[in-house]
Amino acid sequence: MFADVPLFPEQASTIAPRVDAVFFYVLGVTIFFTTLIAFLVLYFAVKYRRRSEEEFPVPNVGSMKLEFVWLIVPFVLAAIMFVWGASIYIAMARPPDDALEVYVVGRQWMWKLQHPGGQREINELHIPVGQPVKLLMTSEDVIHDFYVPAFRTKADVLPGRYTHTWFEATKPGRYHLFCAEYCGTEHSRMGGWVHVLSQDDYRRWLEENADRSMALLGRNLFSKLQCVTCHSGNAEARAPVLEGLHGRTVPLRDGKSVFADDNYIRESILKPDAKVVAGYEPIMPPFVLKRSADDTEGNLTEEELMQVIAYIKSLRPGETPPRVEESIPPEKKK
Amino acid sequence: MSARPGALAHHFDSLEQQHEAATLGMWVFLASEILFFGGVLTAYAVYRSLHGDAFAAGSKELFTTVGAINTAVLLSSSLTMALAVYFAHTGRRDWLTLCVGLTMLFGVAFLAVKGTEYYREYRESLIPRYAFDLDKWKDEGAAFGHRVEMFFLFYFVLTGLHAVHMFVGMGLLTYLFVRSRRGDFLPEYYTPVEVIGLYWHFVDIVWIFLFPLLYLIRH
Amino acid sequence: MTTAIAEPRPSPPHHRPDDRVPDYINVSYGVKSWLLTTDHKRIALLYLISITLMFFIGGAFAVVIRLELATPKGDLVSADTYNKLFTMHGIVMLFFFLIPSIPAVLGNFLVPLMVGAKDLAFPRLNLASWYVYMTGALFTLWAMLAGGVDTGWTFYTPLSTSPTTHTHVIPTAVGILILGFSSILTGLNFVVTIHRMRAPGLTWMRLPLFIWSIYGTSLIMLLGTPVITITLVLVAVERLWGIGFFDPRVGGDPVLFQHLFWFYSHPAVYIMILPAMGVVSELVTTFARKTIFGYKFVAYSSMAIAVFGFLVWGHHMFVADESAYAALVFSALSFLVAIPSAIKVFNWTATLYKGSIVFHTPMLYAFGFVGLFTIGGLTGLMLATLAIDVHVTDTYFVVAHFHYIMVGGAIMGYLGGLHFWWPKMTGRMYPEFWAKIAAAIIFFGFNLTFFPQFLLGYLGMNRRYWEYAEEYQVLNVMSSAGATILGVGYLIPFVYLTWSLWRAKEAGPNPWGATGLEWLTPSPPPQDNFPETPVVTMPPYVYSRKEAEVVG
Amino acid sequence: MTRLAVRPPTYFRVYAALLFLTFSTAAVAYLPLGGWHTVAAVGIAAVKAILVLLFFMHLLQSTRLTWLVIAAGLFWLGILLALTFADYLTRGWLSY
Ligand code: HEA
Ligand code: HEA
Ligand code: HEC
Ligand code: CUA
Ligand SMILES: [Cu+2]
Repeated sequence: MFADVPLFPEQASTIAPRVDAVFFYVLGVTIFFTTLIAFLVLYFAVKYRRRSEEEFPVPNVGSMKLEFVWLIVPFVLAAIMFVWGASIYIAMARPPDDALEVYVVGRQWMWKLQHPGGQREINELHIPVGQPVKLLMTSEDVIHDFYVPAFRTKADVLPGRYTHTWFEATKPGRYHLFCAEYCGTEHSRMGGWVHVLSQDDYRRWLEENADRSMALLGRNLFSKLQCVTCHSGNAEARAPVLEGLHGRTVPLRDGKSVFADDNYIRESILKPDAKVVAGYEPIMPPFVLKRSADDTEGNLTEEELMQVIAYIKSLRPGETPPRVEESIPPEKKK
Repeated sequence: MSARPGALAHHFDSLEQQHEAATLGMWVFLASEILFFGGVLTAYAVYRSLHGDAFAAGSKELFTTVGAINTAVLLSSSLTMALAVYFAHTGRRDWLTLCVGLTMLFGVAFLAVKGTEYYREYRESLIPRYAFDLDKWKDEGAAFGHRVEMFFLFYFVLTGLHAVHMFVGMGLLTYLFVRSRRGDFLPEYYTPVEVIGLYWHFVDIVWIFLFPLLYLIRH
Repeated sequence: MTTAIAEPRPSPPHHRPDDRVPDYINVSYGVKSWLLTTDHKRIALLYLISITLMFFIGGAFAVVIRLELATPKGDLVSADTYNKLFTMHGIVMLFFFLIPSIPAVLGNFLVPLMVGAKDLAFPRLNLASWYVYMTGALFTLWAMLAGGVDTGWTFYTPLSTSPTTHTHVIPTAVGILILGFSSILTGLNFVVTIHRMRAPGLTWMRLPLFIWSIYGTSLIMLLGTPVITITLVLVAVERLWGIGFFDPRVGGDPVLFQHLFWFYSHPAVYIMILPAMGVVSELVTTFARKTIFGYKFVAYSSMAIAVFGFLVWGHHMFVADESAYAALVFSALSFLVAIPSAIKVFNWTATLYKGSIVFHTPMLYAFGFVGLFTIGGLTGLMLATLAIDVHVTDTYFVVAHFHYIMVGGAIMGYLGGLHFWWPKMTGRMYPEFWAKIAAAIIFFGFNLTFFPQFLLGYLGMNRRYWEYAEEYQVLNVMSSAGATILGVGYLIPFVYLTWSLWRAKEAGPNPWGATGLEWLTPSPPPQDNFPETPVVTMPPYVYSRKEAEVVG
Repeated sequence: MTRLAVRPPTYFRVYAALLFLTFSTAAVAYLPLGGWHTVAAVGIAAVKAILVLLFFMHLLQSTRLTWLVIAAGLFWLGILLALTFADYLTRGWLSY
């Protein structure tokens, strides 16, 4: 069981070994002084234990020389820590010019990432090995923090401005991505994976996802299935605006309310009558999952459903596409 | 040491020690107060350095003359307070009572003027968020108006905190007034007058800084 | 006038309680005589009861936290509940337990005694401080009962000001703000007392080191606390008004909040550790029968910590988008503040050299303090190292760092001091056997709880996580197991100290053979401490008047 | 008791000076000083504060300790301002 308890994190970026090196230096100093102090205290305690009640040792006079020794030695050791740590920190703050740029938007409680080629991802990041990647980050609400332990990189993501960080992965693989700044209820779930791909795999991934990122596919479906005819950007329309729905608490007709997570959205599409939003009529037709790709009874596949959901999740204020006026909304079958 | 005077608390050796302790206590408290106002003033300094022109625009909305007059009123109250301490020291009870009374009067005057200013700002839609006329600055862009709003936040928080201190001061002065009429203070013992005086002067000094920082921003 | 030299040998316990002057405990009776007392010693006991209660409340929150974290999935409590738990754990433990612990209990009791005064300079203000403390505590407890608060003890904006944070931010903040006044008033009382009420002959260089450390602590309380007070006011204003200084919409900057918050909250960690250091200086000298090695260095290092402590707050913001240059400055200054701490540790160790050492429980706690504080402090240096902090900030590494210092250091110091002065405060000895057992359990449980957290942190497990990745489970289970042992360890002293009030043997004025003016008084001391103001003629910690008899 | 060396005529003179400075600080705000308005305004305010401290608050007759206490308050405010601005003034120095 203990065999697979990790005790030290993987090193998967160019900066990681450098961070670990200075860490081991400070660790060495720590172990040295802890052992020294512990040893001396115990040794003195035993050696000079009181042997009789009448024992009165010579008073201390102190020693200037010693005082200066233990003033200067720690000072020098600490100065090394500072310079070493600072030099790496400066390197972390300055991304190389040829870095690939990825845009990151944090919000309660998900990461939205966008590649220069338009590929969008949620809570996942695909990057190539051996290529510096620079993240340009901002938040839609509170402070979050983009943290990849295997890369030893971390940077806060703030509302109202851009922050940045960068790294260069050295090993293909899958690494934890965490939100490290406490941001409310689902802080501990605001994470995902960073996939480091070989240059070839990365190119393939880019091609597969060019214009076909989940949300983008979902966007097409949103028009194709004519969702947009009812769910327009207009708050006065017959169906609720779906922008920013995910993560919100939705008041229902029966006075209860529901937290709009993936499952709720899924249910709203497949069984619209199950939970009816306050202020609307239950006119939305249920959409049916296809049992197989060529099932004509159904409307959409599981994968397509995920794309629609991904799209709804990515919808920000003002992003609902314009309504296609000609089309007639699908009706609920009586 | 002769018999213990009535005003001497049990744990002190002499009135001298007691007086020294009380004044030191007040000074230490005032040092702490510097940091209390210092917290907001630091925020003020940061944002003023970032949004200087918006702060200047906000400052222009305030009535400099009224602010200056109020400064004078508060300085006058400091004068009468200083005189009160002097009369306590010299044992002139009636003058002491009069000066404390005058100080209170100036204090009320200051707060009254401040109140009318607040009312005027309300009428002119300068209350952030609740009644704030962003359109006044629409030529400078939407963000600019919000920064002016931020200036007014500072205006209300800073003057508000100052006013709270004034109210506390008024309470303390009332206490002095009652005790001095009762004849509690003697040349040997007037520590409360001196200590409360220190507090009052401090509140005055705060205003001395607030006046230029809020009313006189030019850019 | 008496001459104030303590007999440096244990005095026999008092056997005839009848011929004593009434002590401060039995000078008057009834609830009213306690609730309206202005006697610093009684107020100390009022604080003792209040903070003990707070410690167990905070501890109960910790127990649930550790239970939840025994499994990777969030299965015991909901995410919101968990977030409230660690927030309230942090708030209760820091503001309502650790910050007042040594200053308000031991400081209140000892400062007048140690400087040879009859009371603190402002006894009524002292009582008022306790009431203010209680008001703040009740406010916060009420907020907790009403549903709690989930912003983390750090109240970072915009999370704390966001309308989507529905919890009781304002009442909690107001509770802490009220508490701040209590801190300020206590600090003020100490500063004035130490300046103005020292006994004749008690020069600064003759002060016990505990007084020096309390003086440094008071300085921080006086000059730091007002800033957190005003900052919390600003947060409350922003929440109420719906617009505020940290709001990006009006050009505000959330990072400014962090500056103002840490301007107090970093120095506040020295409010927690300095008094414990003072206690350890007393313990080490008494139980080694030695003058402190390098008195001036230890005394001035307290002042250095108090002052330099204000220069380093930015080390909590290395990844928070403060400018890289500011980060460099704050990192460098953080190392500077480690030097005076190092001086203390080395001087304590050197004090033991050629001492005459006994292993009474307080001394065991002092040993524990020195070891665990060293680990906690040196891991603080890792955090101060910029590159390392980027990796471990907001992980369990930080959690381990501060628990090592606060639980391993400060609480050990507090327990050591409590045992040491328990005979003086209550007139009774504690049971030595049980005390040693408890100390051992606490030491073991503590390390088992918090050592695995260093590993977890470096592995990348984030703090304030309700759920965590599977691979971290084994270490978490160890930590949870340790916490259980630690909890039991803390219950034991609670039980036997309470028991000792009625059943234990009487202590006598100076059971340890310690120096210091407080040991000249009977145990417990009479209401006015000293019938006549003592006169001091010697530096502190003079144990070896009988140099002729020195062994070795 | 502290010896009060200050007598009413001094108080009135100080008061007159304070009023004059209040007037001048308001007047200075309308002079074309370029970027120096803030410096002038805060400078004058500092002079006024010092007058109040020295005379009204009897700092002149007070012990060194009192001076020290005020100095500490101001010094700590200085720390707060200086290190906060160490952040704000160096932002954007590092371009990327
Ligand atoms: C009592 C409490 C206490 C104390 C005394 C300290 C002491 C120190 N702390 Fe700690 N700290 C906390 C409580 C405390 N801390 C808390 C609560 C947090 C988290 C807050 C939160 O985010 O919730 C924190 C967080 C924290 C951080 C931020 C971490 C992060 O969030 O990223 C940093 C970074 O620099 C830091 C550094 C230090 C340093 C350098 C010291 C130094 O003062 C330590 C000095 C001591 C020694 C160095 C040991 C003795 C010396 C020797 C034996 C000689 C050898 C010495 C040398 C070689 C120099 N602390
Ligand atoms: C003085 C300060 C102090 C003290 C003493 C403690 C004590 C303990 N802390 Fe504390 N802790 C903090 C200050 C402190 N902590 C702070 C500031 C934070 C950060 C909060 C934040 O992020 O905002 C924190 C966070 C924190 C976390 C991280 C939570 C997270 O980030 O998700 C954890 C997790 O293990 C933890 C555990 C413990 C444990 C096991 C103890 C143990 O030492 C406790 C032992 C005590 C007991 C177990 C009580 C004994 C009593 C009983 C067992 C009986 C129960 C009683 C009744 C029900 C009547 N603490
Ligand atoms: C005939 C009009 C109509 C069509 C077409 C329609 N909807 Fe709806 N939808 C509604 C109405 C009305 C509601 C609100 C009442 C309810 O909850 O059933 C709603 C509710 C929802 C909700 C829950 C919204 C909330 O605020 O909680 C989701 C999600 C949703 N629809 C998704 C879709 C998707 C995806 C499609 C297309 C695949 C679609 N809808 C097509 C009318 C429609
Ligand atoms: Cu986002 Cu934590
Ligand atoms: Cu710190």
